[in-house]
Amino acid sequence: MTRLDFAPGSSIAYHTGDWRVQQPVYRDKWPPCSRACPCGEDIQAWLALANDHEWEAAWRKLTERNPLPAVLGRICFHPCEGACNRRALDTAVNVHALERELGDRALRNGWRHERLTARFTNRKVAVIGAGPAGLSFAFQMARHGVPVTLFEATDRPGGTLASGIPAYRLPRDVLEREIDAILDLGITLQTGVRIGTDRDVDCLRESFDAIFLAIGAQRPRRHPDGGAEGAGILTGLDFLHQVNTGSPPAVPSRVAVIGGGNTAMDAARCARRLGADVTVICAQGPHGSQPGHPDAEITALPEEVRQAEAEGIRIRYRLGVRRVVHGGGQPAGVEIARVDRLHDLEGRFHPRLFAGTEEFLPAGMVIFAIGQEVDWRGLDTLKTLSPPEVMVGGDAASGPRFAATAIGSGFQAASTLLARWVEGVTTHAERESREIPAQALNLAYYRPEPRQEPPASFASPNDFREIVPGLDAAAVEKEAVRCLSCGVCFHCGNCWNFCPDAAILRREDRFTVDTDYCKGCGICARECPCGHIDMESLLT
Amino acid sequence: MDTRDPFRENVLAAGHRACAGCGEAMAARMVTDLIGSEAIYVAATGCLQVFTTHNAQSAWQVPWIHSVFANAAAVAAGIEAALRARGDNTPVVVQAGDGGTFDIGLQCLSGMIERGHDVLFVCYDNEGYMNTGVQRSGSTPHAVRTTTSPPGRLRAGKRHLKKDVLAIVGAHHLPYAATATVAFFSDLQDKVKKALSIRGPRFLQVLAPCPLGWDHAAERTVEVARLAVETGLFPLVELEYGTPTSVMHLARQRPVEDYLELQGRFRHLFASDRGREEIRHLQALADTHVAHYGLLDPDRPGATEASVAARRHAWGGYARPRREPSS
Amino acid sequence: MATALHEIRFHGRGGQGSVSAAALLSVAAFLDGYEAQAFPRFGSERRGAPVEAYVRISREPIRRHNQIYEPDAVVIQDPTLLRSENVTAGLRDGGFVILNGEPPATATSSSAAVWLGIPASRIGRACLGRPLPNTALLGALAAVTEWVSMDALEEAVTNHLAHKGEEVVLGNIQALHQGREAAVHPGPPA
Amino acid sequence: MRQQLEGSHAVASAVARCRPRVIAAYPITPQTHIIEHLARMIADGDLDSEFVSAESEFAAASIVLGAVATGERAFTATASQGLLLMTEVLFNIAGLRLPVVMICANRAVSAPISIFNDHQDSMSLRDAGWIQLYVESNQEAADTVVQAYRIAETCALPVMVCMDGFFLTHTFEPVELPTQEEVDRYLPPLRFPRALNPARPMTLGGGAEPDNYLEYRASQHRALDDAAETIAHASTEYAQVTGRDHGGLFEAYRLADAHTVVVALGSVMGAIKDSVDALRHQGQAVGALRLRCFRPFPSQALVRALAGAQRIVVVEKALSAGAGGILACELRACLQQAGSACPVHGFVGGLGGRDLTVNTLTAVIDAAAKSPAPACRFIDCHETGPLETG
Repeated sequence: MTRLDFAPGSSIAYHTGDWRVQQPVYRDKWPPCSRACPCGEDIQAWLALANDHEWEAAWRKLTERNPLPAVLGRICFHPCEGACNRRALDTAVNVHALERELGDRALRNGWRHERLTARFTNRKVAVIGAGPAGLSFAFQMARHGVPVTLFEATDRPGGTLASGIPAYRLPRDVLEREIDAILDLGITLQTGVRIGTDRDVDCLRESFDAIFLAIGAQRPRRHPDGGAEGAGILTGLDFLHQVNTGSPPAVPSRVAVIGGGNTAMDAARCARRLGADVTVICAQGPHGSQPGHPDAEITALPEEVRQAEAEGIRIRYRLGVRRVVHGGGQPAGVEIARVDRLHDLEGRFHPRLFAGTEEFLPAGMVIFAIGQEVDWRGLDTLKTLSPPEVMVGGDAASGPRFAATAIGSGFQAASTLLARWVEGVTTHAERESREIPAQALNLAYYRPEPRQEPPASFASPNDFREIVPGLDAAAVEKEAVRCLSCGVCFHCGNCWNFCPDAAILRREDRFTVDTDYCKGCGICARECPCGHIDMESLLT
Repeated sequence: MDTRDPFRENVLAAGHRACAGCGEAMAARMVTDLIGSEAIYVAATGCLQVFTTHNAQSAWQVPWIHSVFANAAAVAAGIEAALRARGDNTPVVVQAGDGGTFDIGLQCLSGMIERGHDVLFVCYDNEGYMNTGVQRSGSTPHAVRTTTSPPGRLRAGKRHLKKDVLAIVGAHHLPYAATATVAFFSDLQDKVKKALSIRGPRFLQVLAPCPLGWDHAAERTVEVARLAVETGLFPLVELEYGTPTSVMHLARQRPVEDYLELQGRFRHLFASDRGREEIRHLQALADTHVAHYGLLDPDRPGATEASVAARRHAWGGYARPRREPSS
Repeated sequence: MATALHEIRFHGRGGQGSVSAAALLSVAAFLDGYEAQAFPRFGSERRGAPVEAYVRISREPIRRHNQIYEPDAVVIQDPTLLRSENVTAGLRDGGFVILNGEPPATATSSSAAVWLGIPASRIGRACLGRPLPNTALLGALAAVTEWVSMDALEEAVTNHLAHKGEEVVLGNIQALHQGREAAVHPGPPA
Repeated sequence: MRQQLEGSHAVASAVARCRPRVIAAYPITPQTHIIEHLARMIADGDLDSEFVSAESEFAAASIVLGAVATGERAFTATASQGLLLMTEVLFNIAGLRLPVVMICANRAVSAPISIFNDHQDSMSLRDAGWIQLYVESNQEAADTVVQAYRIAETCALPVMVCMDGFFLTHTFEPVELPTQEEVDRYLPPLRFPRALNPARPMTLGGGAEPDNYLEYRASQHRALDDAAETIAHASTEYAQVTGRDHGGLFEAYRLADAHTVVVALGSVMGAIKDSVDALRHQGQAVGALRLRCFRPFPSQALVRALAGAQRIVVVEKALSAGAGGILACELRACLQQAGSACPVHGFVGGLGGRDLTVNTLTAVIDAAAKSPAPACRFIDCHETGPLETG
């Protein structure tokens, strides 16, 4: 030590990490889209793969939770978008359009699901009902090597997806091909078998280690007016079933549809396509009319309502039906009146009408779409059994909900069973407990970009061709980029760029904190766009 | 040697003793890793020199020399002359603080530029003498509280204005002079790359917030620098031969309060009528910059977008492997 | 005590070439085989201000670097200096005064020195285009004292002024000779 | 080949033959002629070097600092205020152990401002950590500057060659310049292993702490002490190449049997030698010692050389105001340390260009033999100065 020259980089011997009272931790979060998704899709993850043009991997990631993306991408009510943090910057990511795109890509390219194991378990399961819940459950079990037999009462799988959703929203072949892909995992499907009537429940219990009951809510609710029966008076489900199975009823020139849900909208739009002049009577108010009281607004999706109106359907709000007015064995119309209140004193949906506000709405056909119930006939014994022997899922468990809810419920039931049967499967991922609200993001690092929408929907009231096109390739790429990747590192490198202390190191596939040198300034966490980095105090 | 990171040279290695959240350390790491290790670095006395060479330990992994406070530009001129004498094109880079640039080092800087030395002079501007405990410098903005411009019964912080050193440098009609800041990394990256592509004297003024002297939370260093730009108080511009050729356009101008309220050095301004008057003065100064450089005019020739958009898989800005030194 | 053989003091004004003349004289003496030393009376070089320069010529190495207080000759480049400067201060008895212009009558009659006046400015103007008296005065000094040879002066001028171009060298050599002529044959120059 | 050359021209030519690659300077009288000659050589293509016209002496020193730190030989020159303006950098160059060579054309220091010669400028920098060599003649100046590079580059220490302004810089004298071949034989190309080089990164000029600063300074002191031997050796080897020897650490003149010894620095020694000869002629046992190397201060060699003296007369051109002559002080200290009781007469003179004539010097030396030793007396000082009369 005789001269003022120091060896290069010799400061490395001094560990400034000792200065630290807090330290950054890289930690994945569970974004609000996934939190809102009834299927529990890891939306951020599959969008990230799509962003990287890893289309097939994105599809595989998506289908870990939802084996019907082409279907759900079309019909889901996408609560993910309502929760999307991007709304704090501009508008939500168009998740459903991208989900549909991945599903369609899989169909176009013939991608097949893969089993996670080559071995089969000794245990077998039976699934009653091949609707979305049953398919979802069967898919998860089959992927893990559990032999599955799927019993379906009708002559084809799909449940409400097949019988309740019109083709202009969900083309038949899309549904059939996605179901075929699920069945290809080796699932045995027995159609036309109604358990409880066609086959004995006890025999089923002997043959299978567990039974998943996913029979849906297939029994339409009836209007309290006993006269609402007879020729020219249908339930929405029946009407849609006839339309969707290729034998639509003849419709008169005027049709009244009673109800404000998606089934009502579907029925109205089908009737319109069959040539009728359609009026919808909805007990609730229109979208946006009752801020803070979503129960008091029409439950059909806003775009469904918009499209229906665009197709020439009249929607009349806050009105209820007193009775059907008959004439010559056919309905002549309905007597309607203004709604006083929607719910009874127990909080059940039971509109009360103002006396003296009655009017007559002429209609040659009246379609009631005012809700569905579970049909437990012949299955009562199973109802009394408990998991794991018997589990109930889908609308059968929750009452009528959404396809996505059903798929999520199938997944949850499968997870519960698999956690018992298959090593390494857990029902709970820690990441899913970590929220990432918009305030945890640094929005300065995102540029406002317009949401990509498909070209204007063409509302054709005359046929059943699909009316909403998918996004084109360029729009898909632009839209995928809009994902903020809430809570999940996307390797922008801000932490690495900004660290004043060379305490963030880049590795081949990630960044790491070198605690020997980190002084705990917190810049990495603050400048992380997506809130992936947490600062943890070391003071106890 | 600091060889921990295979993707970054870490010209300025770990183990240096800057304060947590130091904007100058951040700026220097950015600039030097963009320039790389194939260069000779000259330091003026100042925080950067002190915290990087301490107790016989150096954080520099490049040939680096510090002489005295005022002479960095002249030492660099001598190095460049020696390199030129033997036909060696190794880049020469000066790193100085605002004291070593605006004040005590201005004469040597002027001489270096006037003689046309092929040197890149980088000023890390933290707007004060922070190394000696936060005294005002020629770079300290108007109305700032420092230990030598304390607010009191008669005064509201620094009485004078921030020296426009870019204009002074630009008056030498040098090939390239620019302002940048740690907050706008890609802009800084572009400017360093551009500076490296030009021969002759070049000048880069990099705004580098000082959590100690500016009295802001350590984690807000980047945010404060970003706001300095977005309020118009620190325009990001490029001069070529003294003429502005590009400015970073602002989508909208933030009010100066957004910037001031994050920093203790301006806190006294919010506590009195006199202070609020000075806030209006600072707003007027910002507005003058905006008008002078046309910061709100997207159609101004040479307008560049003020974006810090984070790109997926960008992996930061330095994917340059470190070169092993010989023996 | 080693003393110099000859000590010469030049008086002039800034810009008249006194320092150059002293340097040329020292170079010429050196070329003639002497040890020689020349230096100005140190000061800033302001045009028009009185200046002095000194030359020592010796057969022994010259060690001292003092100014010259008792010269054997003085060379006066500008007659106006006679009004303000004591240009003959310390001049040894029998010493030489080489003057640009006409010596004052009082000086020549009362002095123990040998006075010689030549129209050096006029020679300078004729030979160099400018009224520079210095080389003409050197020619006169060489002629009167015979301390240095004309050949050596010519060579000194040639080497010392080479960087100013051939024209300047030739003009100064011409001036040297005309100065010498003026000393040997007083009267108007040819 | 001897030539009649101005001193500035002679040293500039010698510097050029050392092949410096970078020359940086700022004009100041009486140094200016040196760099003017170098600039002209470069302009004429006679010297391949980068000439940097610095904006101040402070910058000039910094520029040569940078050049040498890059591993290239460099040169600068200055005087007086310029040297003082360099002060900070000169300490720094020494601390960095850079082999820089400069010429100080010695000149008085303001105020009052004076362009004329004394040694106050370089003597004020005696603590800067530079080797200081004072020369008597232009011949010695030209020879010493070549030795300076050899010494600097051997010891990794900077060398300041001090030559009297005007008395040497502006004086035409016969000088035999070392030939290029001789210089090349004597002075190998610069090899500076700590040079700034991306292939071997090194940090120069970092900070020190209380637990190691002292060691840096102590090692610097030892290096200067040890340099004395290199300086002597450099002089001997130079003599072997060129046949000219100006003494290593000092030059003795008629010293062997001298009772009275005059000690001085620089060009005034010429007149002192004439005075010594005059006094010897009168039968007095007088000699002289010209200290060539003032830093490092060669205490042991001086004690040995002055062992036979009965009195010492120091004539110096610098002053530590409030303490007296600097050289006299240091000489007294080193003699006392060696147990010598020899009285040291301290004379300060020649400040601001005042001519120290042979007669004056002879009188001073003569008087010293007959009176007790003054600590500090001014030579030829009028009783009332301008301030007293005002």
